[in-house]
Amino acid sequence: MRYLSHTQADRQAMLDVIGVESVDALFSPIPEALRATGLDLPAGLGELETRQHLEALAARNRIYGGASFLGAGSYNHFVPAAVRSLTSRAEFATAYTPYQAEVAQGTLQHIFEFQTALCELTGLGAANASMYDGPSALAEAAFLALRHNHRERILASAGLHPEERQVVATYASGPGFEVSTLDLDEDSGRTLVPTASELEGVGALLVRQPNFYGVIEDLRPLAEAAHDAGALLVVSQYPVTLGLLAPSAQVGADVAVGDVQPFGNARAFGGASAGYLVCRQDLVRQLPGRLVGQTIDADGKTAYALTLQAREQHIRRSRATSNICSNQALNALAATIHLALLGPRGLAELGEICVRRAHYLFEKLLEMPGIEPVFAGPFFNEFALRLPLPAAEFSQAMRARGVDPGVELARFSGGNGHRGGDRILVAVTEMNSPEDIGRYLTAARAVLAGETAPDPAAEEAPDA
Amino acid sequence: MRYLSHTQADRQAMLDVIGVESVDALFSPIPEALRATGLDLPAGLGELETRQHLEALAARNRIYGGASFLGAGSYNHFVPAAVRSLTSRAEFATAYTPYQAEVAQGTLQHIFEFQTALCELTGLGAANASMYDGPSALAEAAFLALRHNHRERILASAGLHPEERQVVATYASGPGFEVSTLDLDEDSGRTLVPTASELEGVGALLVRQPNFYGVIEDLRPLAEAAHDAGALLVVSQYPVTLGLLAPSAQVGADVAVGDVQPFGNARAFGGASAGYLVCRQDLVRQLPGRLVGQTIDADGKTAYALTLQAREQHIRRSRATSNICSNQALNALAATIHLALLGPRGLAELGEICVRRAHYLFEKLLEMPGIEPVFAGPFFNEFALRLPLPAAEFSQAMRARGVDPGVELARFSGGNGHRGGDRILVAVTEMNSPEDIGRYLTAARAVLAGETAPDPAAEEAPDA
Amino acid sequence: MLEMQPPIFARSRPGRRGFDLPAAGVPTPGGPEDRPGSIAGLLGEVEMRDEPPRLPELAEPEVVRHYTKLSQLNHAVDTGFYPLGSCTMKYNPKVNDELTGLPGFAELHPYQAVEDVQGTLQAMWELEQQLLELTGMRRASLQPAAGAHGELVGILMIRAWQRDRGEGHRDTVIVPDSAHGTNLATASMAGYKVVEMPSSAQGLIDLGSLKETLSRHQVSALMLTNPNTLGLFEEDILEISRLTHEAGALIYYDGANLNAILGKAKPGEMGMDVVHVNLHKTFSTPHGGGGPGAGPVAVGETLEPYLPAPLVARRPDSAGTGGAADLEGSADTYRSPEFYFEQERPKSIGRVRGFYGNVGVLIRALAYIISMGGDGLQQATEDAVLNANYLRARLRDTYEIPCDRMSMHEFVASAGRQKSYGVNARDVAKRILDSGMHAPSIYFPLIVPEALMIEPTETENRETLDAFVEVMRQIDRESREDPELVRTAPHTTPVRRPDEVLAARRPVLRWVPEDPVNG
Amino acid sequence: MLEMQPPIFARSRPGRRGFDLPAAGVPTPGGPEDRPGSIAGLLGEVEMRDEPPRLPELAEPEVVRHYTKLSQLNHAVDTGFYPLGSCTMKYNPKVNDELTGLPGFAELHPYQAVEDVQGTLQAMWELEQQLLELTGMRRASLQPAAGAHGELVGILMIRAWQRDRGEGHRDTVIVPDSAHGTNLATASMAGYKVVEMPSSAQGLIDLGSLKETLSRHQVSALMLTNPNTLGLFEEDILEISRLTHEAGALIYYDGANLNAILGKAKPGEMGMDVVHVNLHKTFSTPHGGGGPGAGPVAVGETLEPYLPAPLVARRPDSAGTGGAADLEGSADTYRSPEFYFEQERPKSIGRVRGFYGNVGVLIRALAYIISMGGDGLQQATEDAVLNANYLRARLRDTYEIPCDRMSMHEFVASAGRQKSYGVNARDVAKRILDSGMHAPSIYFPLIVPEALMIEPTETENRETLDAFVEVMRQIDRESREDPELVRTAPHTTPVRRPDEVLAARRPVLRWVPEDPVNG
Ligand SMILES: Cc1ncc(COP(=O)(O)O)c(C=O)c1O
Ligand SMILES: Cc1ncc(COP(=O)(O)O)c(C=O)c1O
Repeated sequence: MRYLSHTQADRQAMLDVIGVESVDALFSPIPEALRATGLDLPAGLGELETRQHLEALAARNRIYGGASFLGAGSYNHFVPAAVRSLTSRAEFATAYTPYQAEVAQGTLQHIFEFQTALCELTGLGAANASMYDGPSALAEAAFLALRHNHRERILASAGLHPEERQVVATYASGPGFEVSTLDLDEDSGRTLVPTASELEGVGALLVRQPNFYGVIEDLRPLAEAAHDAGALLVVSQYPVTLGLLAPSAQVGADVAVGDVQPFGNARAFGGASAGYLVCRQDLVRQLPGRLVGQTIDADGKTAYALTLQAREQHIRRSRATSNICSNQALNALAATIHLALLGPRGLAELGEICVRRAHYLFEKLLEMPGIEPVFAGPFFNEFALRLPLPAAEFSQAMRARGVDPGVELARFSGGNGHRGGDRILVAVTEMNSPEDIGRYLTAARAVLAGETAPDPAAEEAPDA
Repeated sequence: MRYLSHTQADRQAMLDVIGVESVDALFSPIPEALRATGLDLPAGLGELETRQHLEALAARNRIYGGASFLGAGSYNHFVPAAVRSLTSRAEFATAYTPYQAEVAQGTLQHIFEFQTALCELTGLGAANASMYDGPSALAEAAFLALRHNHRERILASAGLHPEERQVVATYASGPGFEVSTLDLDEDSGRTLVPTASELEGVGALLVRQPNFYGVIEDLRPLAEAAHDAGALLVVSQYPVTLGLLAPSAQVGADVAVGDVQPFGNARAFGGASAGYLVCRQDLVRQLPGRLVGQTIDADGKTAYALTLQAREQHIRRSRATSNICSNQALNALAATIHLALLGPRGLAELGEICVRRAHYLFEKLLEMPGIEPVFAGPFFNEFALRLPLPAAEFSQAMRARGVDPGVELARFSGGNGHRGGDRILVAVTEMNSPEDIGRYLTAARAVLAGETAPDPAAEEAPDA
Repeated sequence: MLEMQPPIFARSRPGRRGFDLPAAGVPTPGGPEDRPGSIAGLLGEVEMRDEPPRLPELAEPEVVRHYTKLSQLNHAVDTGFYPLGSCTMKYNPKVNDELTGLPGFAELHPYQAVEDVQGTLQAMWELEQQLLELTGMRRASLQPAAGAHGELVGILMIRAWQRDRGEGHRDTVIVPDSAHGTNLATASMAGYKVVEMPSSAQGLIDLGSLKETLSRHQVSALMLTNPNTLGLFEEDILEISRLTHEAGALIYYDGANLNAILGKAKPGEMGMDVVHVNLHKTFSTPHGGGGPGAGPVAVGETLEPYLPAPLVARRPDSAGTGGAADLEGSADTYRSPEFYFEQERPKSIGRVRGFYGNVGVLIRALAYIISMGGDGLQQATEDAVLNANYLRARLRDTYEIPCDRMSMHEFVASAGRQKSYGVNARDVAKRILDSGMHAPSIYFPLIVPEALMIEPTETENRETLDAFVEVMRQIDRESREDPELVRTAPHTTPVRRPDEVLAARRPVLRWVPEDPVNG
Repeated sequence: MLEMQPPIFARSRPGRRGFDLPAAGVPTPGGPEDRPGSIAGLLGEVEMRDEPPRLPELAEPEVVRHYTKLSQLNHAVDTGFYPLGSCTMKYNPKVNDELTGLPGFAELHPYQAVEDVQGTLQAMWELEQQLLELTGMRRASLQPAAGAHGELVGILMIRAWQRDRGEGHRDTVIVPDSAHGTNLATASMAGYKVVEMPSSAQGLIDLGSLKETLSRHQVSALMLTNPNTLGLFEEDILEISRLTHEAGALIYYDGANLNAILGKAKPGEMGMDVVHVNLHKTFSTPHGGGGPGAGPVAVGETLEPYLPAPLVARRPDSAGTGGAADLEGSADTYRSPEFYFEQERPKSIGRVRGFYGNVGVLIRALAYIISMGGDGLQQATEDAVLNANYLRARLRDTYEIPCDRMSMHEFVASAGRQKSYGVNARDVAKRILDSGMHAPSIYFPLIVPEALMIEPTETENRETLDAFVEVMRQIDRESREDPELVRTAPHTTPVRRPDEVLAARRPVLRWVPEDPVNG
């Protein structure tokens, strides 16, 4: 076994030091009745064979490259090689949570930088070191709000991602917090501003920006309504938009959450990436999870350390703000590095490319017979369409032509996905080149025309 | 440009410090007549587009995986992930030649370890820090021998790799050393022991082990003949054999060379890997290239440094033992790490697998009508066959079935390869699984039977 | 040269960039007349940013050097011994990182059609089967992102089960006083009251105190760790299980310490109802400086209906071809590839994160288990336990070992003796750092004063263990002869004892350009 | 903790292993009766090893930790400033490493059929075209593995050309005394006598001395570097070229310093006959602690027939489909894919290495050139020259600059002034190491006493250059105030001034178990 170094001679010598006869003696504290007799698992494989097994699995997955137009919370953004190169450095990857600050300044400082970057993006005052993902960050943010204003009701926009809504509901089920829903305007797709009575007793108003259907919300009136009712506005965001759209604080958010997957983290079937949670400075003692603070060391040098730990489980135990212990530090690092490479201009440009390409594809698709937008509200790089045929059929026919055309919305009405429904959610990023978009259009036209045989050769170049 | 950091403001400020008006002034030493006016190269591409271009190129290559049976100096051996992980560490990869020993102990020590490993494998006393590749190491070894015994003739076995023979000839052309050829026994394929007159004035006898046709040479009589004539025996080796075969020194080699590609270095279309050159301890001052020695530092601590530099170009200039400056340090490191992972038992086992699989395939192929061995001598994991059809035809038909069956020997009789000839050189390694071997046999049977359509589904499992 | 670095924001210079983006390359449909083709025009009535966020502006080489140098300030498993108790800092195989990075895994979108994701579903399914064999449980969810997340899932399942049986009034979770903080925090996050039970003198659960607590409270669940945080196996586990179940409560088994018992004992056979497993501990996935981890949760019969949805399932009669023919009459699926998601689980507590879990971590763990095999995992456990007991035997002379019995994969020493010379556990830990090793966990578990919780793991060789013993002995000597040296340690690290009080009193949680400290 | 490590051999313990191999999995045909199925039996009459080689025996975690810790003892471009003159230690883009590692490139065997290797052939062809545009030459061989290897190719081509014209008696190569050692060693390796010409007071080639040398010797070639090793452009280059050619000799252009002139001047237009290019310098491929590099050689019309074979060629009328139809009547190829090897070049000097070159390095360079583009390369040159002149301007107060004129991408300072305080160039260099920066090249070129050859490269920002100036000024101050501090530097590195005299007098070139030094 290549990962173990003891030889039998080592083992015997060590048993002698311990003063027992055999390895079995070491396990004497385990009652006889429980002593297992081996494992029903195959013998170990060498690295070559392990690789062959996993490579065969990877080959069973189908990768669409730039011809994938799926979003809905996981986006096809470019990850620069420097991000992989740096995050794979053993000093980052094989370290633990920075409990011994003196030998963990690397981790502590990059978390401090992550916190700073999130504050800059959102305009809010305090970010933590990361959460498991966007949805769980939203649930924790709702709890934060309820702790702050001592309430027990959560009002959730129908524009939340269905899965994040479910996560909030699951978290709320323990303490029994109530979660009710705020509808969308049928025309624009924007969240309707809640009335005072809807907000009665509500501690947290949860809104997604852009919302699940891609529509950019107008947050100011929602914030006002929430604040008038003594509730906090919690915004769940697609952070790429923050290079162009007004920062969260400016439009009234008290807490902002999201997932940094678009920054430096592969889609990886949905994980791992990192959630973030940023709040107003005055709410900092309600933050869940780790926080890094800057301080000075015994010699007066700038140094970093975990701070405000009295909020955390290992100190406060049952009165902690959350049970979170391990978070997603390495994924947060990937995001920090990617943001440092992008800089403010890069982030804005990235947003622009996404917006332009998405709007181009949108306009072109609307020219096709029977395709209609689901909502009229403004969108960034993702939009929902109504198709003249079942979405599952459309998707299958498109995939036969090498294009994964978008997420079938019926997937979220229960079941194992896409049965029935004519709506599809399409996302466009910098990875979908003009040629990929042309391919989408050609394929869609063929599918709508009822052509059966895929013709991978013919592609449409955009008339740029 | 993402690799450059100056802004226009930076540039202006720096020009001010220099005291010139414009960047153009910096280039004033270049005569007007020579001043280029731009470059006829396309505009730079972002990382995403650069990646797309190179990925498209990589996709134009065909990779056979375990179904590749090509050797002839470049072997399909497994490279453990730890090798890639460690050699890609920036501290190794982005450092220069260790001129400042105090900040290069990492490089210096791993070279020292490489030297040690090669001495252990060959049984010889002194190895250098690496050469460009096996063939150029052989040429340098021949020069070393001629320097040592002040002669000007090289006698080269016909069992050398044709390309290494060519490299020796090219190197020899400068000073005008004579290179003559020693034939192989037509039956066994082993190098014929040279007569005294053939060895007249010869300074270096060059032999390959196993030779180009895979035949394991009997080195002792060759060594004796060489030594009797005052020549040195230089052996060019496939180092994987050294886990099982007698060490070079034991059978009379004075100098051993080879390429560590099989240890930790990808085939990569033939480069980069690293050549090695090991010689008898007493010849050390004739060694070309860098050498690392162990010494002590100002505090008496063990330390490493480049040593015996008086042999090298930067000190001895025109009287250096070679002009080599940069070598293949990172590839040598890959080999050292791979050898450390393998250890003595692993290396022997690796050889065993190769031998067993090769001999199995060999026996099975000989059962097929019209296939015959070219030579009767013993072989390790590579063997030459005579086919009942043109090798080019065989290869093409096999490749249509997904198997790259071996190197067509006609490739080495000039021209762009494989025209005519019925001989093929087949190599088998641990990467060619029993299933791959079965696939080879099934395909070969079909090709010999004159079947036209490839049938990738039917595969033959070895009757193990 | 290990030198502190300025924050990357302080390195920023306006106008630099580390990234070149492609042109949009498509025509922009007209916006309003006054802003044709502009982004604001495209977006319509949307509030835009006035000023760009103050992200750092740097070229790529500057970014690479910054983070390379930051990395060098870290201790890590690959750079040295890391006997941090309860954290299982074992070697993280390199090949697993590479395999997880294969484009077939890394570039998969979570909502691709089920027939396009068979490879990853198979990987998840295989891992689940392996974990079930190792824990002796019935079914597992791979969704939780870490151990604590798994705990939350487990406790919410228990709560849902109890409400289903009309016992929603059970409002208490009990934990031993040696428990990890996450256990208590989890229980209260799920709305429970938490009662801590004092451990016995042997460091184990005291049966008398368990009985009493069970009778005095409306107990919903007992949470325990076995081996516990002292590294001791709960010898009365079967009795504990019987008593708890008789009282109508379930048992949550914190499997963070599973490394101690692979192939030796199974929580399922101990009567445990729900177990979480830390893939980033026992199953060798890298900790990443604090994550990502993964905390799959495995359950027995009672809780199976409550697992988070979706679960990965395999069609029992599948030919393994991954074909796309329709499967008639199945409520859960609409096609018949070999693997699929079981979505409709009416009693499920629901999701606890988006998508399906930290899939990249799952794949690493699968590769690890496949590489080790059953025998290898058992050997790993044996060596982990051997290493811990070896260190315990060799340190016993110089350090107090409060519960000095056969331990499992870790044990707890105390700096109590050294305390009498004026040196506490923190001082000992800091002084260890000067030797190029990491310190043990300190002041945990809470029941041992001046605790030093030592977990060597199985991937450390004997030479390293012996070197650690030497360091510990030397520190003991120093504590007697020159306690000031220890009290002011570390002396060789890039910084020394950052002022945590200051950090908490005046929290500086982000870089601000005006801040003179950051110049 | 930067600590020296024992040699990996000293860490070995019998019986450990870091690698698990698959079973052979095939039946073994019978050997001789007495050794059926044994390896010795399979191999037949072959002398086997009596004892295994003493390679280290270690588990994978031990190997990984060993080399991780070794790596930490290195300074590298990614960890800090590296102004090593003549070596062009610029940033090595990470994406290029990844691209070279794509299986489509990395797993290609050099003897695969030409239609199976079109991608790599295209990459090589594209790189050749780019290099020709940058150098102004006609054709290039990508075979040489490094700069010196390229020099050998160049000089052997010149020799072959001269022999062809019946001038084999020309036995001399001339080089300026500022030349890099490889130039001289190359010439003598190719069987030439070497004559060194003294440089002019300005540090340039002295036309008078050139004329005289040309007339006094049977000159075959002049080797020069431009900009030369002082960082100065040979302003009389056209005249040098005319004189040399008139004398019947050719000029070899050492292109190691091409970084200074991309898009600004082309060797081809200077009348150069052959040029090598260091891809591991100007074209950003990593140096790897001493290699691999690549030294493509580009030639003009005269030498084109002599280039090493094979060359990569592109069928001019190719449709780019990579089809495999036979091409009638071509002597060089037998199929008609777009790219192919030109093998038959009757005047070729032949190969200088196996296969085709350090292909992985070539791919990295291609990716770099594509990323930079024409404008980017020109900007890189401008910034490289700007940085060098900026440093020169800022250091001029404190250090002598023997040829203090507009320099190109590097310049040579001298510690002559400091020498008078008892501190030499080596001492200055060692003291620089204490600042976390690398030292310049020292004592080279030979014509400058106490030379400090400084090449910042274009990928360094101004802050780094300013920090270097501060360090240099501080060392100057120290030289005056506390020369002992400088003379005994470095003080903060893992080792200090290894004893090179001892190393050479009693060479220990390998680890031996008996050696007490290694414990
Ligand atoms: C005993 C125990 N339980 C639970 C946890 C929490 O695991 P995680 O950090 O993955 O949430 C830990 C980790 O520190 C632990 O040691
Ligand atoms: C001017 C000059 N010429 C030639 C060389 C030799 O190049 P290489 O080390 O690649 O052989 C160098 C490298 O140090 C150099 O600086």
